[in-house]
Amino acid sequence: MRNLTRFGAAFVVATSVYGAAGVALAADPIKIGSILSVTGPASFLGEPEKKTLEMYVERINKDGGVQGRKVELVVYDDGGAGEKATTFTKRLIESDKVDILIGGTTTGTTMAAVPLAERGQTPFISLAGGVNIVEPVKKWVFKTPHTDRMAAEKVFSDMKKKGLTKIALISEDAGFGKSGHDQSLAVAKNFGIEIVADEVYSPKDPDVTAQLTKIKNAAGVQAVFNFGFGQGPAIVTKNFKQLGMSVPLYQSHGVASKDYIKLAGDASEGVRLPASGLVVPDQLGATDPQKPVVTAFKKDYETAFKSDVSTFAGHAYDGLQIALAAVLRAGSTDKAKVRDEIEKTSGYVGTGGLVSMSATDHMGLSPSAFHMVEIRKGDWLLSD
Amino acid sequence: MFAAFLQYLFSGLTSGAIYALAGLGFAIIYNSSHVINFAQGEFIMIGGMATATMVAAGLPLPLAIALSMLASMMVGVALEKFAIEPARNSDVVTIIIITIGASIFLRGAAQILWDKEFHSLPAFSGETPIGVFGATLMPQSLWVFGVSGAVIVALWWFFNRTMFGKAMLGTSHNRLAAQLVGVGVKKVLLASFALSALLGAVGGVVVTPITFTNYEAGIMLGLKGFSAAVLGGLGNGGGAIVGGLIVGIAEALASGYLSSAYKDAIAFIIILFVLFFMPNGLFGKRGTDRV
Amino acid sequence: MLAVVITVAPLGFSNSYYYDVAVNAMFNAIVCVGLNLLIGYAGQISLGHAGFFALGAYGSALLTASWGLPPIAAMLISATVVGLLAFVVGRPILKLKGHYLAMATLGIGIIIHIVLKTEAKITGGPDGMSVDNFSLLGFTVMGDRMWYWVVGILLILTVWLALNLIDSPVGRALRAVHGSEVGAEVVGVDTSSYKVLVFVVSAVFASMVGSLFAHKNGFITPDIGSFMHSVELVVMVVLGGMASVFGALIGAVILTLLPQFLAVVEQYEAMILGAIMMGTMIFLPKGLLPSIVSAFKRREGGQ
Amino acid sequence: MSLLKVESLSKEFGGVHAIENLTFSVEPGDIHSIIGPNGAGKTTLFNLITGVYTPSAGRVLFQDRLVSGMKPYELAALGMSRTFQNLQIFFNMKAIENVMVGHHLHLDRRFLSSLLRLPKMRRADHECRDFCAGLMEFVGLAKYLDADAASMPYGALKRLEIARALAAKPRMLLLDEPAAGLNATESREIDEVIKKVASTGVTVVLVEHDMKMVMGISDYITALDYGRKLAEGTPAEVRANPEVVAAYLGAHA
Repeated sequence: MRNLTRFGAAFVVATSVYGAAGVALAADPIKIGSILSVTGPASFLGEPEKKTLEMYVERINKDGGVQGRKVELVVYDDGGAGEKATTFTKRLIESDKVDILIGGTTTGTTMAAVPLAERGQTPFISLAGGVNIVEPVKKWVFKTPHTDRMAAEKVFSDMKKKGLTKIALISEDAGFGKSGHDQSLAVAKNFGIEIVADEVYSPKDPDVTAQLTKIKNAAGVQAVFNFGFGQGPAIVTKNFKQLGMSVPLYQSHGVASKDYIKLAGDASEGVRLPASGLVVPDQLGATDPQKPVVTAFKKDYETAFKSDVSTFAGHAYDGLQIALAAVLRAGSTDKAKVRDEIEKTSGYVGTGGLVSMSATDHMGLSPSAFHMVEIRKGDWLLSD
Repeated sequence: MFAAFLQYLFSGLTSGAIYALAGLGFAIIYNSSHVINFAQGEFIMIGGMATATMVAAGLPLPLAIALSMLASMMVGVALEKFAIEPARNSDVVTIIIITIGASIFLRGAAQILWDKEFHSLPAFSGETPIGVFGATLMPQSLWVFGVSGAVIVALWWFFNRTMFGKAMLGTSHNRLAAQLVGVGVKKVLLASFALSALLGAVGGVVVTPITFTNYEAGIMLGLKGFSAAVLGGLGNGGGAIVGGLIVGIAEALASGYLSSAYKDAIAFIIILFVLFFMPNGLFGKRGTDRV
Repeated sequence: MLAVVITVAPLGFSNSYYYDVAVNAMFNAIVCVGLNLLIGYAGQISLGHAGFFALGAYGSALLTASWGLPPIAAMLISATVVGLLAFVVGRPILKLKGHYLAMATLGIGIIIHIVLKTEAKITGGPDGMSVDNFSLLGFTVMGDRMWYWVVGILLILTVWLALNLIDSPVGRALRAVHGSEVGAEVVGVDTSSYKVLVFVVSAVFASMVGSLFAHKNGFITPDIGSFMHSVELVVMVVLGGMASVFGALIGAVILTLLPQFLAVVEQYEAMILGAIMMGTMIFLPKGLLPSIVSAFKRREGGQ
Repeated sequence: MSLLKVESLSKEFGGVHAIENLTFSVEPGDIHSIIGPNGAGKTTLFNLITGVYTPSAGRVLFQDRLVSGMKPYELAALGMSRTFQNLQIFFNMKAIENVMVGHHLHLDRRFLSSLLRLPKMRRADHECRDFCAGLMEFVGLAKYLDADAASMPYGALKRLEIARALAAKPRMLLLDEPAAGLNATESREIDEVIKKVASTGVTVVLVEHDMKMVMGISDYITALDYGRKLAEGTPAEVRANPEVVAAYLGAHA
């Protein structure tokens, strides 16, 4: 039934803000098209992404646009379904004739849109985590968030530092968790880590103590790593505590929002996870170049929407900034030129970290973009 | 080994009791109208979401629960009055589509009225796990069992000991006969929707501390509740409870001993096998067509 | 008439997005015309047909990608396998009635969905897999316009076959199963075989469209086999009109286009869609087309 | 040689005997009536003979062939056809199509021919339609040829079932209360139809409450009570049987 609600659940967001009504514009607006999962299982990622894009487009236009050109934003909701993403991407390219695509909340919807962006020769900045989006490199496709592989590597290096070598994986059997699970398996041995138990759960399972009991009884488990987003990780965390498991629990960057702490409550105490500087702006060093950027973004977001900032909102912000900076440098919205300029993005300080792209790296984030944080007394504590 | 088994069992009982509560709502409406209400999961969602937001806004829990139950009941009554009643004589499939439409409508409304975030409620009796032979159980699970049990008893009393309850059962067996003895079929239908919406809200409140809730929470609960009700035999409240527990326990044992990736599939395979041999579910009435 | 509509419609299409939506609408229409044989004519429900659709799609994707089979062969092999599967599961489950049948078909669909999601090594898991173009005898179907004409012809063919079938001994037997199973049995209709037959036929329809959809879309995820997609298909049939070939077709087209129109109402979209579903079924319980046709007849009769 | 033999037939429903140790036979060409008060087991007997129910014990032979346990559609192929007390009309179809379904066994039933509707098939369908229209006229439904079954009155539907059963070209036709719910004129018309059917050589087995009709047209009668045989014989013999009279008056010996 969910699909029906999303069944093309299309939000054309009429956020196009033309200055005073009726005033003829000097130039055509810069058209940005966006497919986001505003409803469906990934809606709590898609929703902040959409709100962020709208807020900043409005602000940019109020400030006079880019090179005197207004920015026009068209958003469609794919409901998290790859097939809807295909149709809406086609609509954006063919019918709305957008200059740049930003979006693809999930790896699945992004991958569904990739062939169209390539064929339509339209620059496409994805907001999804899957490493396969940019590996192998696709000419027109870029992404802003850290990859799930980076998250796994960050977690494993932290484990290694603490001497934890035999661990258990528990992951959600939907897109994000599944892909994270596969990447974790792939990179574990580079860190000398052995996966001794490997369990999954469905996104809407009310209880996962059965899976955790199996992990608890597996011989020699020194730590547990959970890959997933939504309410699942919070249930894992609560059940973990219920079973009295005492080994360290690691989460992925998928739970880097205050909502997770709220849902899991006291059980989240001591949980460690990789996250961008955005969740701990005050704890960043005074010389950290990210500090002013994330502090400002956090303030903007939280004043505008009265809710805690999420890293997913940050991905959208970064995507928009990178795209508009490329337009500025290219001096036009010629798709090929904009694409080249996005690829030349260098030293951009975003909410996710320092971005320097190249012909072989269409993400441009270094592993240092991730910080290890630990949950202490219901708040994030920077701990690396 | 035994502790692990017991833990799987507890895990299954916790999920199963939640499915059972959802299944009961299907059973009540089916009993008096032979309608399968696919918006049942949304009643549960409304109960959970309304209570969670009211508690977050500072209302005391009991008051929030009472108001949510009232709200859910009103939604149930409105659904019956404006959507089911006018189509009472239509095909089964037509009514199924109406209730699916209603569930989409209610989800859409919930997403506007509230938001898309997950919400929770504090557990009623704290979060200290109870240890039993090396396995643990959360106090909130006991609440779910207790409420399911109490609901069963209350429903039994209502359907067997009160005039109106008996009349509702009578309607399910024979509408004409019920009308003859002066029971308004319309009133019975309305009451069954009100009752199952009320029950849904209660279910939503007790399960939210375990599963959390958001505007889409009703989808999974609706699906599992339907499975529980069909497995137990439609129209049989006790059957829905047993069905829910079987599904929950099957899932937990499957993830414990077989494969957690295929646990849902295994639960469905069990349901299919039961239906192959018992086409009316475990406790469903055998219908003999008179020709 | 259908042929005329299909020929004339593109005049209003200003770019390939319109063709894309039209092709999707026609894909759905073909599945629904097949599904309507089962639901509308034979009176059996299925909440699992998206599973067969997905099996066709993945069958084609896998057979062409890893075995290098030509798409047409992949499509036929997939359809045969799906047909066999439908035959094997159809025997026992079609003994069930009403909501129990709904449950059983739903279970089958969900099991297929879970397998596609879980066997990531083969299917690519929840993130999906990409599929090559469709080609036949060295001729490749590419681009939305070409797909439009190919699928348009297939739709006309499907409608023609469905209309044939309904007005034939087999079709009458199917409708008799809906009317009264025991009534049909005593005049010699082997009702359980006919139920299995129509179940298999509708599953094969879904599978073949799934194959084409995979090639056309170029990318598939397991969600095309989800329970929600099955429900969508049933809603298309019922909303358009059960036991009406053109009703199912219209239902499919409307419910494919509706979201594209509802795109402008932002978050109210789900509420409006739900309200439209409820309203249609309350006021036109037989579905759009049959209700309109009978209203028309009544008016003519009255004058 | 009897056309139908029922031997020691029994059927239990949850410990209650609906039919108990019943034996009788039907001769070819007869109009053979089964009578008895409400609940005597007449309809159950029909359901057992036509394969809708399976017997708990005993057997049924049709044309000297053991048929108990066979499915209704298999029995139809052997030449058995019936109508129902509770109408089993295909309300989703036209009246003539109802009758055409009855002719199902005599048509090309291959899926591909139906799908492609080849000229041969089209011709056969046309002939079938004419044949069925003839049957509808035969039972007096000429004016309902193009009607939707759902729009027809009760009396007409009763006859439609007879036409449908006849379209199967049965050797034996079982009619379950064909006159129930009909007024006197309609009853007489049905009466005529049954006689006409019998005159074409079709054996008729009749369950009916209308004693006037039963006594008027039957060649032979079997009377049941509580699932057992009470009496049998010609109408005159059965009418004179004190047990039958007692059963109908409710005063059991």
